[in-house]
Amino acid sequence: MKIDRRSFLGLGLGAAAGVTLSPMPWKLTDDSSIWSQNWPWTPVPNDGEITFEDTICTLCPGNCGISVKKVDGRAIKIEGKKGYPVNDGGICLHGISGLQYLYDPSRVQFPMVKSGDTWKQVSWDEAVALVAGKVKELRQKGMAESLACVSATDKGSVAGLYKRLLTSVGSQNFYTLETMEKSWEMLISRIHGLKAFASFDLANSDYVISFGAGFIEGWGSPVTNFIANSSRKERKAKLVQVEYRLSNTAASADTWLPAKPGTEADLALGICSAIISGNLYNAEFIKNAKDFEAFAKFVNEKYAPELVSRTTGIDASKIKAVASEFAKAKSPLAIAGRGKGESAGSLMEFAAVHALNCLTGNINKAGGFWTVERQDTLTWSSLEMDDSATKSYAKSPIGAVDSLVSGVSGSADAGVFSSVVSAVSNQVVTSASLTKLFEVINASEKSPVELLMVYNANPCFTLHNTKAVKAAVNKIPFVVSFSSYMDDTAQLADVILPSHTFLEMSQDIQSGASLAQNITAFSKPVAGPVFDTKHPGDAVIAIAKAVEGTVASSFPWENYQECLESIIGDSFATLSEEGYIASEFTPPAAPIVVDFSIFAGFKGITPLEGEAKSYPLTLMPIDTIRLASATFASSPFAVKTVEDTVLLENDTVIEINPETADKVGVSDGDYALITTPVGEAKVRVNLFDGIMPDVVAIPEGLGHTISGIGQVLRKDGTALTGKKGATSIITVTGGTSKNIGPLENRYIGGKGVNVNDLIGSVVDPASGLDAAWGIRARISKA
Amino acid sequence: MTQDNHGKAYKFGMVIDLDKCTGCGSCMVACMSENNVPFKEDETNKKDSITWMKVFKLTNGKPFPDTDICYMPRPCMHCGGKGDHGHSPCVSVCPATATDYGYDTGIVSQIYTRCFGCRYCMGACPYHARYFNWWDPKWPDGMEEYLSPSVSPRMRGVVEKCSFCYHRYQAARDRAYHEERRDNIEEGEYQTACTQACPAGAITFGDLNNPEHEVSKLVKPDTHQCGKPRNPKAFRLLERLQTNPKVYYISEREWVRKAGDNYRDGEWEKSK
Amino acid sequence: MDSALIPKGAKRCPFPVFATGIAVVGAVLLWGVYAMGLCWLKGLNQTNMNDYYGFALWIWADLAVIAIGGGAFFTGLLKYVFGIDELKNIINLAVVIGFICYSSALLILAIDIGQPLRGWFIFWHANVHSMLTEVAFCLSLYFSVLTIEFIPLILENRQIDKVPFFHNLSHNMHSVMAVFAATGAFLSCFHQGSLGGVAGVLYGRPFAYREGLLVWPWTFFLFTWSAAAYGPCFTLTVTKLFEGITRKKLVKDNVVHILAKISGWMITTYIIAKIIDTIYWAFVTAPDMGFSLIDFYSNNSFYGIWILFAEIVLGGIVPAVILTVKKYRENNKLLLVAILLGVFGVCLNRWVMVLQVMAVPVMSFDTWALYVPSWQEIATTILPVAYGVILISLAYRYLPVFPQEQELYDAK
Amino acid sequence: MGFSMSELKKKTENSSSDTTEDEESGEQKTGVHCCDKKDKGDSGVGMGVLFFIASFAICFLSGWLLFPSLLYSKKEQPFNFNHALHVAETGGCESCHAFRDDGTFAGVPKNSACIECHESQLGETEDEAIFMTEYVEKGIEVPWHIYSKQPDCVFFSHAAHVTGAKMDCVTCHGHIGESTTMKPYQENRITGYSRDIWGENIWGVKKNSWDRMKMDDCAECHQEETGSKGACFQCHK
Repeated sequence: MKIDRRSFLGLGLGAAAGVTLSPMPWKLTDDSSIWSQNWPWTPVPNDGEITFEDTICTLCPGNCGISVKKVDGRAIKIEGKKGYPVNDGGICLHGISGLQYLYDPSRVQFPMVKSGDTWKQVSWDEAVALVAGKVKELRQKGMAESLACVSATDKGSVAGLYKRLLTSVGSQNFYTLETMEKSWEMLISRIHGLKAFASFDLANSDYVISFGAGFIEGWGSPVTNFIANSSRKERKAKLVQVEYRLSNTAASADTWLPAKPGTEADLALGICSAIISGNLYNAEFIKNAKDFEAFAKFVNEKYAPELVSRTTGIDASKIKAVASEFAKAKSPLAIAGRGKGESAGSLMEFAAVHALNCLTGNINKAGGFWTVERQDTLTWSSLEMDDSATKSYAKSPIGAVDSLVSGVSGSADAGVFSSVVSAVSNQVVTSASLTKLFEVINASEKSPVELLMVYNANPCFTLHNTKAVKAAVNKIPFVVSFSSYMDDTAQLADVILPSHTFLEMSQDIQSGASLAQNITAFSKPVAGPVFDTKHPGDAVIAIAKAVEGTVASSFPWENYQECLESIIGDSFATLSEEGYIASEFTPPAAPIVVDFSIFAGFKGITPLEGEAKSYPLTLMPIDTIRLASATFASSPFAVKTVEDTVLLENDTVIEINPETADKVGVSDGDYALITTPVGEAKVRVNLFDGIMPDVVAIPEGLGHTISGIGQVLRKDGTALTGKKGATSIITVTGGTSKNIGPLENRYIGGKGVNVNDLIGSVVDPASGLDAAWGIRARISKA
Repeated sequence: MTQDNHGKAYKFGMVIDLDKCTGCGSCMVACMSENNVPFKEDETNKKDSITWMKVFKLTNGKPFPDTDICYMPRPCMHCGGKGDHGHSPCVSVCPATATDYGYDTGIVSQIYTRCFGCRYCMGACPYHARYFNWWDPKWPDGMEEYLSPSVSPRMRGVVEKCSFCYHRYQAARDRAYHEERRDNIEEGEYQTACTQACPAGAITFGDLNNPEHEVSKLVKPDTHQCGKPRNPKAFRLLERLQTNPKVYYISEREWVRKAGDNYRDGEWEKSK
Repeated sequence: MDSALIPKGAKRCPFPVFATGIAVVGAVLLWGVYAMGLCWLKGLNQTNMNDYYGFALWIWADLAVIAIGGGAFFTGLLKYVFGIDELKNIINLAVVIGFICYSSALLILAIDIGQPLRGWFIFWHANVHSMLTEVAFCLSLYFSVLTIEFIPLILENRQIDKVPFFHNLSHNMHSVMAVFAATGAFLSCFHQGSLGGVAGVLYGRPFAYREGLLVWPWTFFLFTWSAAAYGPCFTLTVTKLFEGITRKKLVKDNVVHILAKISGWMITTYIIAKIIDTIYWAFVTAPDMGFSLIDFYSNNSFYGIWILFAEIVLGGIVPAVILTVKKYRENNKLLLVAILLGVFGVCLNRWVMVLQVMAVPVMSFDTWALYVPSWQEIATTILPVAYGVILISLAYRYLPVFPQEQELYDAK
Repeated sequence: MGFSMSELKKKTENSSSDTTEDEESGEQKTGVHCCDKKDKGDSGVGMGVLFFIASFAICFLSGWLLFPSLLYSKKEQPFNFNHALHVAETGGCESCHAFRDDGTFAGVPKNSACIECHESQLGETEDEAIFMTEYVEKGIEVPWHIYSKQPDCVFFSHAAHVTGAKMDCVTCHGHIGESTTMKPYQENRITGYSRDIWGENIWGVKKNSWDRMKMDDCAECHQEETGSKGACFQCHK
């Protein structure tokens, strides 16, 4: 059909005129713009009734009270709980991000068993039966002691259940992570002869000397410390920060004493010396102290401010001034525990710092140092052990270490200290060290641990020398992870029994360090469960029941809830109603004993690994509150707040002084190769005037391995590709899209370098714990 | 729509104590979480990372060990503009009236669905408080469950910025209306998410027109000089540009106060 | 092949050669269209712009093409309003260039916005205080005027002209063209000016901010003036380019010299105004905001003080001198240098007023922001160039763009 | 480019004048004519006019009549709800469409509110039976299509209007309370809006205050009542 051209013109013009005079073009123009305002791929959150539910955040040991805002029962926001003694409405960025942990599609969504490089979904019954079967087998072989468990802490009923399982099976191999809390506990036991943990009444102290403790980088109970720190101005309290680098805490402090890294203990003893020689100490308090004379002589001879000034780089006059201010303060407080206090550190460093507290006598008083006796509020029914269990239980832990004594015996300086061993330190204390455990596994031909359970811990990320740790974990025939996430350790597991997140479960909580009161709290589920996960307590109870025999009868409860009610006892009603019970500390009735004999063998603190000749620099891990560096990896929100001087694209950025940069031949923004005796990494360089020359700072909390796992197969054989069956497409910088597997968290995974790849463990002879606080290193342009 | 704001209207403002701020980032995340701010896999290019509340890190530029740093949280300044008449740098340039000045609140408000993405307002804002949605906002599968219905998620191609959590003001007003108090809102009833979250208590929020409110007490704004602080320790960012922000900073440290604006050689000493 | 369409008596290259040339440029055009499609479909993440650099390469291109397209309104003004009749021999070219430049500018604006489907909000929800609103209105209106000015030229095509209706239409349009030229000049003044105002009103950006008159900052007037001054330079550049490519003389020297002379005096007056403006800004406006001149030109070599020198001396004083002095102006080589420098100068000015504005830090702790455009930005910036080349080639081939062509050819 | 203007001109000059024939055959004939009768007289303008009128009519009418019906999809409500009956029983809108304690408006009531009365079936209507068996018993909320549903970017405070400004529900929602049946819900296929927002009339013309719920309608009333349209955030989120 051929249209005549003039007709065609008529047709076109007619159509144009007809369309123009109809509402079509105008409505379409308007509608297409409205369409762009209502794009179907931009989510529209449902509205509804707003409610708030309170619970406790357990992402870190701070345990803040939180209020979860919900819309028609859907959790949408986390806020700090007003009036809660820990945080009074304040909240850290990780707590706020809690819902990102909850709804994270990269969570382990159901129990899984690894076969080759494929994870297969199994039912909870199958998973429990599998684990219980292995335990039974070990019991039958009389090898119950080869069952081990790692948990971040041994506080609370959930950790208690794991420990109980081990005990009832017949294993002492229950390990917790080595943090400053352990060091303080050991120190209190050694100096004061008490079985107690340390607490610090920062909020009421008017003069704090902190030896590298990052109060505002996440040390102790972070939000409590933020509040205490910011009220300093009104309280006219002073903070002196001893740190080689202008950390946020140092910047916030009234005085910054940039002592060379590793000389903090010297500085502490130097201040002791100045206090003693100036007769500024609390003579009344010290009067009965053991070996005080010896200690005084020792510090005056070896740690006079003038001498210390040379090692630390701090002026003697400054040392004396601080000493005098500290001693004259109403409630002075000296604190040790570097950064977030996530590593044990050198016990002698803690001792040197604590000597300051002992000299002022501000112990167990408001604004001072507190020794808080462990109050076991949980009353467990006695457990049953059959012969096999009893026999196995008699064997000492695989990672057993001797501590405390080694520091004293065989010391050349023993002469000045009393030769009579005091009542408090007359025994070799044996404890179990996780670091040691992995060392033993690596050293043995066949792993002495047959089955490892990992609950609420990520040793393959948080322990020093992760390469060795991973090798050890790989050597263990059967690893069970209870993680909610495909973290660095879960990736190496054989079975994952995914736990609820803290928002999905109830548990009892003992708030710990840096609080001046005892708080027992009760968290309750405020959401979910989003996936087919279980309460970790329920998982253990189920395993125990499946193991049968005395193990099963040691777990008489139907489920965790019943267990919790029974072991908390009378206060359960109050707890579940009020949410928490707080009680002020009460000083112990008996006067506190002080024993200075620990310094008899003092030869400085645990040295760094590596020799100065080939590694001229000191590599120090640095903490920032914006990056989680313990069990939990940072959330997308948290990573978003991280500055580009810490993480740039996928590279860790190290911090050095411009002077160091000149020496090494790198400039700002350059790629550099950092080498330590343990490993090497390619990083980028950031120049910062606030760091001491010859020190290299590297941020903690990066370098989570992105899972190298292959497919995840559902029971029906289909591959798991996200919650709704659709592979989530994430657009990344540069505009390219790529498919993200269900268990890969690319918001933190694969970004940067894990500090612990570069730092090896160094056993502290005084505590037996891993006391590495840095390592020697060199850098070159890459 | 020109009303002057010295009448009964509110003039919401914020005071941030820089000596208390620890740079912890709670305000940033509280803001993201409250306002459905999206995130990408790589957020390290800070020039295209949406952070309504951004914490700048300032240094005094001195060598070790005299170095000092200061963290400066920067929400939208909600500028009153020259003469405090509501002609904020961004509002006056928006060609589609997608952003405007609320004379009853002093808040620079915005319709995301009106914005067509010309980005002129971003060029106009000296504080970099405005952010463009270069990408479609995408949440990992299932994570969109936490999105709040109070703030509409923005689409690709539009500019967004801090709203002083205006929806919280709306919620407070809803309650006030419901309780027949009309729009009589108590100081505590309307607080922004960052103010509420800040663990250091460094942020104070309230009505600058109300002398009873903490913000007024802290900075003592001079109404005759477009709200210039009378507290000598307080300052506003880029005061000399006459943008007249409603966000004030307080610091005891002289170098910090000096960093709040530009001074030619010797000018600062003279201005003191 | 297409000889029937070619203006009578005009010599044009063989059609296959022409088609090949167009195909090559067409390929570049398609590349640009592809990039444009990407920007529309996937959004502006295809560019390397960021929150510091909200305006970038193609906005510069937008401002630059409008500036160099300024020859259209100014030549029209001179011819139709001031009655400089010689210019009728170059006005067609000026109009075609203007049409190309303005349509390109509209296209760039349509790519540049994050929500193209809502682009019409600028008219519907117009904010009269915004310079960009003024830009949009004037730009689209002036584009309509340019289309009207372009139509008679199209109608002069040999074949179309044969249709009595079109012939008469063309004739009638010519006779009322003065009205359109005047309207166009008026609109364009505001349009050029409002583009200048875009940067000048930014009182949060001390580098860009200028005090001014009534509601307009000085840049408003400087932009209009500079477009009028430098636009003819580009018209002449294109003429020279055509003459070079076709190896033919297309416009008589006296026409070129008149336009060059006018341009020269315009540049002279403009650059004086610009120098005064710069001095006032450097010594009064900026210092009031706490800035010394050197603060705007430090830190990196790209935005060094050289850029100010290049803009004022190389792109201003030098062409001004050459074009105003008869001896220099009539020296072909010097003339070429002058008009090229003129085009460079005005483009550099637009660059500075768009890109450097974004780069200079304002907060004392902020940093210089530099950016590298993505290929999509480069492609979409080249797109209008390719489109312009094609359109102007078609126009040259089929329309009597140069009325003196025949006469000059015969004289040869 | 081979096909030049001259050819075009010739064709137009020579095209057929069969204006009396119907369109289709006219076209065909034209095709034939133009090939073999190149030198016939000019009468193509008439044909052009015819085509113009025809295509104008088609486009104009389809724009007015067909387009609106294509633009909106019709959705039936899950079951019929008799507003008049419920208003008579309960006494007013507020008894079901209530405010929450925090001043937010609950909108369409949830099942939990309905079963305060409908503990068991009260009447004998089929609709109630559907409600009871399909929704209450199964514990599913009724997926009502909401005629007045505004897009996500809109913040509307019922408290400010109803409690604060003492406005009547009818002002915006019309006499829905007197209706006994639910009209079908019409959704704009492009925007996803309810047709009631734009208005029943395709031009969006309104006669009553409740005919349309576009932003301009809000702004108009605000301008009248408060002297200002209000800042963006007053109604947008």
